[in-house]
Amino acid sequence: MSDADKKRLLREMIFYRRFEDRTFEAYMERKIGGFLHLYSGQEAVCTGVLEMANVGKGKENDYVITGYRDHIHAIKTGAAPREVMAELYGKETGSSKGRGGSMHIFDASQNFMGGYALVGQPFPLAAGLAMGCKHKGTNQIAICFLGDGANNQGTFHETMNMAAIWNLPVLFVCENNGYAIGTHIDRSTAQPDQYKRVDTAYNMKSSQHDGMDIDNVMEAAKTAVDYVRNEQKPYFIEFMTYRFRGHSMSDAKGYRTKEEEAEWEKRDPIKIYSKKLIEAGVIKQADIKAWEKEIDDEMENDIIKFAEESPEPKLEELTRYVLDDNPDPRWIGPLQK
Amino acid sequence: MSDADKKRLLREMIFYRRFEDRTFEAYMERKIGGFLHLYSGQEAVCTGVLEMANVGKGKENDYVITGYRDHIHAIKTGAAPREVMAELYGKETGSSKGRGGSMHIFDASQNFMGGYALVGQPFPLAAGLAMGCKHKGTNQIAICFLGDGANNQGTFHETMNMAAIWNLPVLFVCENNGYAIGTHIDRSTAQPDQYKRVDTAYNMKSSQHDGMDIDNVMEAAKTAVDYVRNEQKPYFIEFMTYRFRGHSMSDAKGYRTKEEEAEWEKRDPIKIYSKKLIEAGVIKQADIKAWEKEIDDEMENDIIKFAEESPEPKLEELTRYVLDDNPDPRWIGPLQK
Amino acid sequence: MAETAYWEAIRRAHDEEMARDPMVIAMGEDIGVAGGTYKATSGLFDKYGEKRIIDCPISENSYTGIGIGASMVGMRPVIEIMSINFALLALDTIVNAAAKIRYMSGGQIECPIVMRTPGGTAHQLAAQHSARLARMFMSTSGLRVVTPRGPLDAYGMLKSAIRSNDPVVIIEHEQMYNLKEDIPDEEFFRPLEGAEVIREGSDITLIGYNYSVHLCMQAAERLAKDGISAEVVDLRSLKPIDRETIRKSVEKTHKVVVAEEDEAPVGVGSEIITGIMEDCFFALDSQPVRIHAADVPVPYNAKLEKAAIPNADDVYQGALKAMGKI
Amino acid sequence: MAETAYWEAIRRAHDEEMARDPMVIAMGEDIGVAGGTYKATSGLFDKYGEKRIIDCPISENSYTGIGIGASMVGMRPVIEIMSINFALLALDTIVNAAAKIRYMSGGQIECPIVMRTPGGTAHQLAAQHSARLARMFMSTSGLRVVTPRGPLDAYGMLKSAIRSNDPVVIIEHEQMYNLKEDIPDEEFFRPLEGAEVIREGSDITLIGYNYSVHLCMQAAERLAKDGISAEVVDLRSLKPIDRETIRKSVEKTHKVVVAEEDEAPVGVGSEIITGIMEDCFFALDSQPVRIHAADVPVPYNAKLEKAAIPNADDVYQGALKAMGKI
Ligand SMILES: Cc1ncc(C[n+]2csc(CCOP(=O)(O)OP(=O)(O)O)c2C)c(N)n1
Ligand SMILES: Cc1ncc(C[n+]2csc(CCOP(=O)(O)OP(=O)(O)O)c2C)c(N)n1
Ligand SMILES: [Mg+2]
Ligand SMILES: [Mg+2]
Repeated sequence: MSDADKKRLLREMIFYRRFEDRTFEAYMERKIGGFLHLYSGQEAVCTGVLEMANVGKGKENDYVITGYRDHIHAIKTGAAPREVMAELYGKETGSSKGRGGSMHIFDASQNFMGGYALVGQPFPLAAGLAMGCKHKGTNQIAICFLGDGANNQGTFHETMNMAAIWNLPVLFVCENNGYAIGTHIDRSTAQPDQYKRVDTAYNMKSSQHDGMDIDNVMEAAKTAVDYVRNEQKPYFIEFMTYRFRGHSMSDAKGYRTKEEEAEWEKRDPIKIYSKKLIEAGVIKQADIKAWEKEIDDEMENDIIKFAEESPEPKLEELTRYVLDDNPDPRWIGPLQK
Repeated sequence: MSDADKKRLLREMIFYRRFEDRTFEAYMERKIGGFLHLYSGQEAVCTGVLEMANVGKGKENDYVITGYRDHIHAIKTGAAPREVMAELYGKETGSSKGRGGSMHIFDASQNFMGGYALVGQPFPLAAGLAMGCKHKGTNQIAICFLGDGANNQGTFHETMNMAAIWNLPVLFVCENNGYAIGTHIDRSTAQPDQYKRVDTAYNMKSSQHDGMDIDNVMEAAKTAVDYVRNEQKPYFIEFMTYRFRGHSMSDAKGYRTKEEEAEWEKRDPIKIYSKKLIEAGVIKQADIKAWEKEIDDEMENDIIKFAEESPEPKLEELTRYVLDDNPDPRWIGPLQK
Repeated sequence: MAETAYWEAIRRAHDEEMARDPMVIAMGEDIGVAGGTYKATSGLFDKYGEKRIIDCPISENSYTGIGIGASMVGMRPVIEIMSINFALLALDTIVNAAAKIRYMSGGQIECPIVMRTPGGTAHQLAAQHSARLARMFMSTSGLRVVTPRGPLDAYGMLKSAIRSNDPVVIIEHEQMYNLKEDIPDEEFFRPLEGAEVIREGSDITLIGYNYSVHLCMQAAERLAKDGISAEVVDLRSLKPIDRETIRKSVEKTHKVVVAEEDEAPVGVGSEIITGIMEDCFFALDSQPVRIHAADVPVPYNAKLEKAAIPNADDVYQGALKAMGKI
Repeated sequence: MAETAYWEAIRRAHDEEMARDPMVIAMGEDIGVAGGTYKATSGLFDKYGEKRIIDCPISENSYTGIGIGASMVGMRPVIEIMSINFALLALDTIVNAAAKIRYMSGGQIECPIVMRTPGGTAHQLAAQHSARLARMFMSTSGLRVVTPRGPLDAYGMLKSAIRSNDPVVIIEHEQMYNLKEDIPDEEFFRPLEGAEVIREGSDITLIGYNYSVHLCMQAAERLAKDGISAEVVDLRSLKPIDRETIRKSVEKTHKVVVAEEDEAPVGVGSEIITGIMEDCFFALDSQPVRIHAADVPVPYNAKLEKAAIPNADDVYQGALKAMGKI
């Protein structure tokens, strides 16, 4: 990987952190409503995995799908940050035209197939996207990011089984941050090592990796992505990570200790990667400072400004998008008398 | 095991086979309606497993629950055959007062907690029964018989996980007859060895055994039952077996070969056990003949007669048993004005 | 024109659409090698292969979800759920995913999926195999719900459903798969919207859907013998409901009976009657009558079952009541 | 008497019943260590331990099923489903098991289980977190469905539900957990059946349930200023529905508005209006009015959301319409 790419990756992660922090502020100012789940701490997983996949190329992208903690996955796949922010602001210019909000970012132009609020719901949808790719023979794959808690849903089991017997090209990325809201994985899950839930049980390839060091993530993800694309089979990859903030805005985090948090913060993916790049002489501390400034500027003068100034959806369009806008009258009634 | 017990067991299996054959005849005569799923071929599993558990002792029994193929499980647990037959005839004297029919045999007096038609639904119910036993500290366990196909339901996964983390005293008995209706297990299931779906995935004890030789079944079941009762933990036991008839009455069995059927019929559990007992000098061929005669007599003159002659439910009682018959007026309204 | 059974009509629609469009696939339990519980896909496994006629494990929630996912990238899966009783297991993905994805994505992504399932009582199938449940689907925004009453609609509506870009739930009926009707040999479509007056009359309107429309027809014939001219309306689509056709009929007859096979509370009957209240309250000159099942889980015993489920005589009696004759 | 918040009332009911009867347990996601999303079980984990306040994995279908199984052997589990949106995942076990086991077993086995879940829109939670869905439960034979409107009922009905031998679904509301009311210090029960006239009036009847009853009260106050005397009926129980109380009120006022927060087709409103047609058709002297949500998945944008969901003004306008004032 070129130095330029390394720099870009670090800058991306810094941007993502700032993006989430800024949404937090906007939430506090009541510019954003609903539930807001931030990704801070887990950046290396999404950034590293998608770096190894086809993203940012529009309709040629691999298909990406995830849960409600979806802003960064959308952006890394190719969604414009300003449109994601506008979505959080509920604006007509938002990625989902203000209809979806934080938990439901969609960008069909980049094959970002959405964030979903029902835990476990994306598993089968992802397998279905993969079935579509395979059927059409496009060589695209589907990538599904979900948390450790989601693996306790029945859809996990049902989907792993079908993905395996039907050889669907889908990569399941488990972001194991140790908690489902306030419940620690050891209290909810008989097999805490998530990758061990799929190997024997479904004869599916799987592996577990550190998710805080992006180099590590990329190396593991490359193997997995290539396997899925070339073998046309599913793969389940688990990354050990941590969310630095609460589950969502109202979370007091009473279920975890300050010590545990401090321990993980030492492993902040941005810190780890910054240190590496500085030590390797790829960047200087001053570069980071400069980026932070640039990012702040972009955030306020482009992203937030766009979100603030964009129009809201029109009230007359309340019932639009429920069904097909322009159905073919031959098959959609009314019945001819 | 005493010779008397061995004889009893063989006679039981012969009785079960005849019972199912007789229901088939009654179905053809339109005395029985709805769906009818027969157990012929799998007798050694239910008979052997429950022989090792507490059954036939009324409210002290272990709790037993299963799917729609439930007549024999009910009888072996302790239900009166004539009441099971009366249920199939839809009579008020039936085990479920004619409300349930073939797929829903219940006998609360024997802790037979029902047959269920929704594939996979009994998994969590069984774990709940076990939770009740554990909570009350009665030393009873719950035993759940289900087919191989049921293991593809989400409830399988969810329940295995909870049974394992909560250490519930439940024995899951998988009757692997290779088919879910007309679909062979290899076409539906990524891991055909069912016991391998739970060991690593849920850290649960599990094992696989021949299900046609009742001695074999009993030996394996004893270990499993004792483990569940003594360790107060779940166990998943798989028996390889075969159903000799179609899935239900309308099944033409076009999905399997005559050769396969012939191969398995050689391993008929009744033949195997008869042969063993004859060879060991425990019984003579003539004993079997005599039993068959006795059983036929009992079947016609007691069981079928009872079913035929019993009254039907009263029409006025159509809406009985929907809710509690005698609710306490303090908490069930109507609201005092 | 050829006499065609309901199941054959469905099979033909699958076959033609699959031959035409490689994106059309079928998924469900036992639909392939075994040919489908009601033969709706028989023979198609051999013709289209296991990649397009997909036998599914017993995993209703997720194979429906997989179908939905595939539909999001342009495939057109037709999912068979063997019985509507099992559809509850897939309700989350139908209601929370298929029905909402277009809206939540601001119109970017559509789910052109078809879910077919028989809903209704048959003969002594008991409480867990006798659900009707149309109400659970028709109350969900973002879905279309239709109930073909015979081979003509079974064929023509399935073809339309496959081509429609909306998620469509087709509710069939275990007691109708062998029903026969002449249908044209040439390809045709039947629209997914619009109720149909299938018998004209002037004294009273009988409204049904799915199997209950046949009860209405039988009742109408009997009423004719009494000199009462009944108009019969087949709703055909439960979502959206064609209130206009109902209104016109009620404004003509001034009396109405709605027949549903389901338990009454919060059902099709209540929606139709309330719609009439809203649209033409003053046109009615007698109390609207709702015919429905008893509010009990369906019993196994044949007599109890019969007492629990409405039949043509119940509709007939209801009509007499609305006519003030009893 | 002490001023008590809705969530505190639920917590108190849990606490008292658990102290009294060792068979009472609570199960749900995050209800133990974390104290419950709406604090309904806060503090109880420390008091009763992890065997009785059971934190569940994200497996709605099966932990509800486990609770049902436990209830079959005499335990009295109170299941919290964090949001009614997630309850669809558990609908099979609720509708096909809990509701039917008593019947299918001929009365031998009962399922004294309580399922609590908030149903309703809050603030911009969008399509997958704004379901109301009361209709899906109340149309099932064998269930009881209640909607406590405030702390008094929240406490008293939960206690009754725990003691009842039937499966009871309690539908709460995200916007009501902080609602306060004085409730007696002594133990009391509120029955699971019966609607309640919570405001007497003579000109028009406003009928609501769950959150919509508060909209009716606000509308009634505004109507009072216009000189219109509105009676407000809280349904309280959606299954069974107390048709008698409704009939009496309608026979007094001759006009009716039913307010539901849900989308209309096949909802509570349609059932109530149809019941009125059946029970006292001729008592009405104007068209019954149904106030309901727009038939759309709930949008995220605040203005669209507001437009989609009915408010007190909508009920007020509906009443004016029923009164012939607009
Ligand atoms: C079906 C369903 N059940 C419960 C919830 C409530 N809920 C939202 S997020 C969450 C925890 C998910 O944990 P995990 O999958 O580990 O993801 P993380 O939040 O840690 O990224 C829960 C229980 C939900 N949204 N959907
Ligand atoms: C939820 C659900 N899905 C589908 C069915 C239809 N069905 C009834 S039995 C059966 C096959 C079950 O196979 P298995 O679990 O192996 O049991 P077996 O019949 O072989 O004893 C199916 C698919 C059902 N009853 N319930
Ligand atoms: Mg997590
Ligand atoms: Mg089987």
